Amino acid sequence: MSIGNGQSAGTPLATQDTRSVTGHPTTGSPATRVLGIIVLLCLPLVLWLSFVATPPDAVQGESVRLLYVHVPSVTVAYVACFVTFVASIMWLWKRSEWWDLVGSSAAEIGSVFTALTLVSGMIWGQITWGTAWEWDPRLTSTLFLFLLLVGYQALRAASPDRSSRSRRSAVIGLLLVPNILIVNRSVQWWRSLHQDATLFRTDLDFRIEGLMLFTWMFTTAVGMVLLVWLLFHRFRVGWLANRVEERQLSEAVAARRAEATP
Amino acid sequence: MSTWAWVITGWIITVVVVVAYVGLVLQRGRSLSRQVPPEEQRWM
Amino acid sequence: MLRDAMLVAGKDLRVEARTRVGLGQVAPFAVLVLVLFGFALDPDRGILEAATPGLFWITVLFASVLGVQRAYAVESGAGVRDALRLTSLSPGGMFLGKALALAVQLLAVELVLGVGVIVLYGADPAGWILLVGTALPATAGIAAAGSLSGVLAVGLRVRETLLPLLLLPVLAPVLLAATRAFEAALDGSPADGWPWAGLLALFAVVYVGCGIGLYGTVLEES
Amino acid sequence: MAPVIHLRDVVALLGGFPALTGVDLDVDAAELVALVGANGAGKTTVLRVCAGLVPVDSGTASVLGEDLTRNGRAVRSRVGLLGPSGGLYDELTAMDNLRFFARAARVDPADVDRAAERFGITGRVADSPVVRLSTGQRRRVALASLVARRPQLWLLDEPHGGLDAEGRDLLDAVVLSAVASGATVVIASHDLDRTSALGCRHVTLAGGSVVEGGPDAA
Repeated sequence: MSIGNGQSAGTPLATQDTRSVTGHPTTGSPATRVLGIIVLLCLPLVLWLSFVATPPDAVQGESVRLLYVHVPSVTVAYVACFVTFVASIMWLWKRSEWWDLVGSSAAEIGSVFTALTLVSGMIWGQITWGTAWEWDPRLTSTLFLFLLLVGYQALRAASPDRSSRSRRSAVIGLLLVPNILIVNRSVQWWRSLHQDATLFRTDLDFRIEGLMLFTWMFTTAVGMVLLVWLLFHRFRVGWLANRVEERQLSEAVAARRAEATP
Repeated sequence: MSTWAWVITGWIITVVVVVAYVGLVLQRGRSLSRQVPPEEQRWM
Repeated sequence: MLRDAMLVAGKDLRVEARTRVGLGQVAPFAVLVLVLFGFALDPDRGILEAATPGLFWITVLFASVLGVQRAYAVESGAGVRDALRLTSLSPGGMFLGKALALAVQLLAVELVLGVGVIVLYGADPAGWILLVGTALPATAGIAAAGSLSGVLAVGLRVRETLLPLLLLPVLAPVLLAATRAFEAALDGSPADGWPWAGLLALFAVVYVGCGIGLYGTVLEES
Repeated sequence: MAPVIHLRDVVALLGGFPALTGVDLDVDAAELVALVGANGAGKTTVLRVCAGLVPVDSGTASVLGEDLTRNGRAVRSRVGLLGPSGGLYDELTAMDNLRFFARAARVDPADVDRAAERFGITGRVADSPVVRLSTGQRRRVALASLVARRPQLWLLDEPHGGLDAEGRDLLDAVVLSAVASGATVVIASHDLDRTSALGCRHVTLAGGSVVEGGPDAA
């Protein structure tokens, strides 16, 4: 079976990591190790910025510190979903294993971060609005995005073979973005018809001061590095799973053949 | 619950889930790597 | 493609005419749901009246899940899918045909439900132009999204449980828009409702387009 | 002339099960071939691969000059497959089924009526829902549908099963006249006497590959 351009995830650095070959094989490579180390080194800095260096916000007080984890989660979730969307289109065009794996890897990561987005968003709402759930366009469309991502995974898990798995999931992957746009638009319209729309329009209306802005950008950047790192590893997990599946199938073919020819 | 408690809860949930997911992915990668010969792991 | 669509829709409707599963089971189920809502939301408290548009469309959504399942169960007989694939029907035409037949059946269910809410909930069908102008694009959108989700679940062992999970998140905006438009119609302020009908039309166009373009991908599988 | 069916080392996996484990098969135009072998040897899957219904996982396969791995759709509209179950809508009548599939395959309605008459699908049988017909009657409906389409390649899976003596003779006559008019026929069968009487070339399958009568032996 053709693996398309499957190697491009690691080719630039496909070299002599003898330790991995002889010792414990992993999905790590020099490239991912660099990314992983960057994330680990930045973590203390993220915590320091979020909890110590930045002042409490004038309007929101301490609750702004939750946004330093919420905003990166949102960004990672939506970027991952966008990757799935693009990969689904590319799969429908190229029909390569590579794009199928990119799409499914990003969808799984996306569903984890979408769930985290919802949780931190609800906690923030609890502090700010006094209720965990507001029918806010962003929150609501994120919830439906999450449900659709769950459906995506369920569809993949239920498909009997690789061909139907990639075909069917590419269709759902393609629907992710239109669905989110339509849900978002409709909820926005719906809420703007109510008089209380301004109530939660004000919530982000606070002064973004230099250090706070920097903290946001920094934590988001760390989140993106984490996303790339996760994508590499998850892609390789999927790629290995396909190889294992192929191996089992060719063993089954050989076994059946051996039975037939005396 | 106080604001601080909520903030800390949110952070802890996020960090724990991310760490757990990262661990899961790495673990899956390790167990699958053992079943595939190194020459097929092109990132090596 | 249109010829194929008419052929497939005609065949599906002929199956329905002979078996009457839609009229004999799906429509009664929908009425049953209306009655159960009536029990749950005491009709004397005025909640039912306020909630009528939402309950109507939720019931349509439930019925549409059953309708989609039925539409593909017809083809689950041994060898029928092979026989269909061996014809020269265009995938886009097959999709349109399936969606068309489903839309016709859903409209019939909506008609029954409409009578149901007038009789049971005492709804006053004022602003019927907007009601029809909402129901048509909403039904087209539900039928298109339903046919596409339905084919995604075809042949899987878990199709009955997977279908609602795939279909209902996609239909959420339809529920919202159709409910708001119906509210506007029943309140006697149709001007508020037409933008929602426009959104429903957009939804229908998007999903009819996706369906025509993507149906073949799932059907091919070789 | 290029063979109508040309399979080399074809592997087909059905939901993870290796149904075909490397099939080599050549069938020429206007040839009459019988696939024989035990249950589960892969006869049905070979027919379905040739019809473009089962994807080829490895190997090369071309049917009627089309590469199956690339253009299965082109093949599908040119072959006729008679499956063990007939592939009919249970709820529709025999005639409804015939008309629907004929129109879907762009066949002249007059041909359908003629084929229906030839296979005795008239009167009560024609207007009964398929679910109420016997196995043999259903087989006749499916055969009529196939004959009306006049495919270039006939793929028949246990075609004699369920038919009465008259039906079997009718089937044989139809097959022979199809071959005489240049069509190619592949039959999967356990009825060696009948396929020999028809004058089929026999190809034996076992364990998902050809063990006798393949291109090397010929």
